[in-house]
Amino acid sequence: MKIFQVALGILTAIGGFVDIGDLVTNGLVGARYGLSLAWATVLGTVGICLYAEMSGRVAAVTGRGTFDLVRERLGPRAGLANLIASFLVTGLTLAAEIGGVALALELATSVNYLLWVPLVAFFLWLLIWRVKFSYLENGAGLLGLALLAFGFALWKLHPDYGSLVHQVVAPHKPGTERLNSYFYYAIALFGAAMTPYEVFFFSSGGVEEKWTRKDLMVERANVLIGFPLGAMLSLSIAACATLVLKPRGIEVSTLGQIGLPVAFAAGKVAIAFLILGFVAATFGAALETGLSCGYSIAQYFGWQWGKFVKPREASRFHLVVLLSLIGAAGLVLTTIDPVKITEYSVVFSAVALPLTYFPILVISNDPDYMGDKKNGRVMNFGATVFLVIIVVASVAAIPLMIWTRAGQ
Amino acid sequence: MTLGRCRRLLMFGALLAALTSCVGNAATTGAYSGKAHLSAEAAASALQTAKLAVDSSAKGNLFDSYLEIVLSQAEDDLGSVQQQFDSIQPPNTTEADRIRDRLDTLLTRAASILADIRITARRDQQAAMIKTAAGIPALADKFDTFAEATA
Amino acid sequence: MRASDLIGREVRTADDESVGVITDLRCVQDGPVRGTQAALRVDALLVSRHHTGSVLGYDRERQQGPWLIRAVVRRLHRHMQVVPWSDVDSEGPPIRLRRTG
Amino acid sequence: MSESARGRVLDVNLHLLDRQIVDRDGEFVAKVDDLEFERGADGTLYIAKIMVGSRALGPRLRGRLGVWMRSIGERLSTDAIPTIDFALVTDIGSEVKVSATRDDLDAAPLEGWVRDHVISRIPGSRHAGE
Repeated sequence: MKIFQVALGILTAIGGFVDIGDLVTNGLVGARYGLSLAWATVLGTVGICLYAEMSGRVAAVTGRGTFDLVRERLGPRAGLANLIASFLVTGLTLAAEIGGVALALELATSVNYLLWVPLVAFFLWLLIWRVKFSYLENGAGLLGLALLAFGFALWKLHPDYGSLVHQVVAPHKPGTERLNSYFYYAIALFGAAMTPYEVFFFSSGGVEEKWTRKDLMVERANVLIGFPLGAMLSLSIAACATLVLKPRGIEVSTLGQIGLPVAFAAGKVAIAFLILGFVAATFGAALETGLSCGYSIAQYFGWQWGKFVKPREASRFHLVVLLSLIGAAGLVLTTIDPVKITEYSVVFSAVALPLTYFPILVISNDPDYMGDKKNGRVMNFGATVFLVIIVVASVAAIPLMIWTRAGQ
Repeated sequence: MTLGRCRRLLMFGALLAALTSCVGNAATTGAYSGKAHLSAEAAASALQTAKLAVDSSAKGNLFDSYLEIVLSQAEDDLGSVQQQFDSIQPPNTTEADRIRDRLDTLLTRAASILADIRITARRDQQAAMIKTAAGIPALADKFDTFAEATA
Repeated sequence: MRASDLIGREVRTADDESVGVITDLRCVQDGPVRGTQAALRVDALLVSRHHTGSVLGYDRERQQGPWLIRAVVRRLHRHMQVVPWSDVDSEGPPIRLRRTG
Repeated sequence: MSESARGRVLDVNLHLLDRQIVDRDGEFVAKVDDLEFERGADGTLYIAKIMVGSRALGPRLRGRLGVWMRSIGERLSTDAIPTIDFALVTDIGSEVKVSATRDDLDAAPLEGWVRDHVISRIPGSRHAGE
């Protein structure tokens, strides 16, 4: 039973790792830079492992969600500024995910994506309203495994693996590209791998599922095995784009283009899986971001939150979730291209990251809270190195955005 | 964060949007040629996308709905490239006029090919679609040559 | 009197020299019993030059990593003092102490 | 937090303010938005009440955002600021536990309003997820 639980958690973490941000950024960067930026995805994955391990441990030991603790450690004023920034980024990501589901459904049905948006938003709300937390999480994660179609396509392309690995381990900026754009996309990939909502969701999910100290092993296995395997999936998206799109000079601007290598190499069945994977991954992430909008506000103000109680027991939480879904769907319905929303949301994720990373790092060291489960020396060394990286990426992101005109 | 700071943040956001958008005037022939270069690359990308989709479909590897969406998005991409390029005011030099004429011709041909492919695809005339798409590599090469000349 | 009235309030000595601002109130649970427990009595004021980072807890006497953050916050709060409540002459604002600088 | 010879020692800002208040049944009530002191005969201050809600939080935010939050709170309710008697506190740890239930405390009138006027009107609000 324990093995089953661990396996399920790992599979969920793999399928749940990829969202619209990873799909778009990896496809776009792979088509333009090959695998020469894969190091940024690897770096972001190590970062999200550290970050999720800390916040999962904090959730299991204290039973408190991320924003509950952010306010305690930063005070109400900085905590509120933090809440506003994180909420806006999460809301933007929610809009991108809803748009992603709609775009994937458009590819499957050729019905315009804008017609899908209200339906998707309603269905999201219905699931959040009615379905048990663990079913939501596991269902979306498992279906998201259909994205393994990218791995299958990569295998069918019979690439020269040596040369791909060489591109990853000895990164080399393509000669025609400018260095500032190269680093701009490095930050985008980093932000796509290390999205703040993943951690709000992960830690709040730990509280929802009533983790205790005993669950720490399971939590660690989920993170330390599941996330790196999920990152392999991200890299296979970039590799497919590198092999098929880059030689043809295709600049990625749509979700359809990102799936073309799979069609080209692996055929109709793989494409069917791929579209299922697109829908599941973005829908799952939309559930997570929608809930995270509610979690963050409710936790800051101390309201009852969570799906472990009846909706009427957590009325303000459910109202925030409902309004966030309406707002995000509204943003997509303005016909702003969801792929563009995604490109900005991953960069703003990188900007907002230190705001929640820092308090979690402090709390996971707090002897009053954590007792013997506080960070060890090795953990703290790694976490401090990442604190510096995250701050540098955050500070550099917006100047680079202006300088490169968002990567042009 | 005070309200004043919120307002400043909004203004900053608007400024950011303005700074990262791309249309504008090209004051020199060099700048104009640079924009033409980017437009040519984007147009070649749209053509190659259509070609890749048609090739996949010809192998029986792609659903019709997926094909149609990719084709119409490629056509939209090309349309916006064309529209953006046309909206740039070229500097008053013969070199700039030459660049403009050349790229306009290429863009018009690309638009017509993509429209033909879309039409044949929607009519399920697969043979005609494949035949039209066979013209893409030659045209894409012309865009590439143009892009290299304006780099 | 609310906690928020005191926290952030300036503290000055009897001869009007600034000591800093109150960053925290130290309480001891030895008051009269309320409900099931003894009441918390304000025993001392933690006074520092500024407020930044105090609530992170690194300025208190305890081992808390990581080293980098601890070093920065300790440096910010290197002038922190614990002023016993019995030293307070008037509550102001600003709070006036009985002692001189 | 530590023990001294005289009793447990804790710092208000570090250990008490902004912590989650949890009721007898484990439901979340509110945050410790502020504390009210009571003055003993000799001028000593004792913690008497926990203050909750946006009108208690507003003044702690300072600046215009604080004023804004406070005035929203004042629009929504003209009653006294909700408080919880500190005598009800049974434990102070990563959360502040109180011996009453959320409904008895009536510390969050807005929660009740949203429940009665919005959430309860949507079918299925009385069922936990299935």
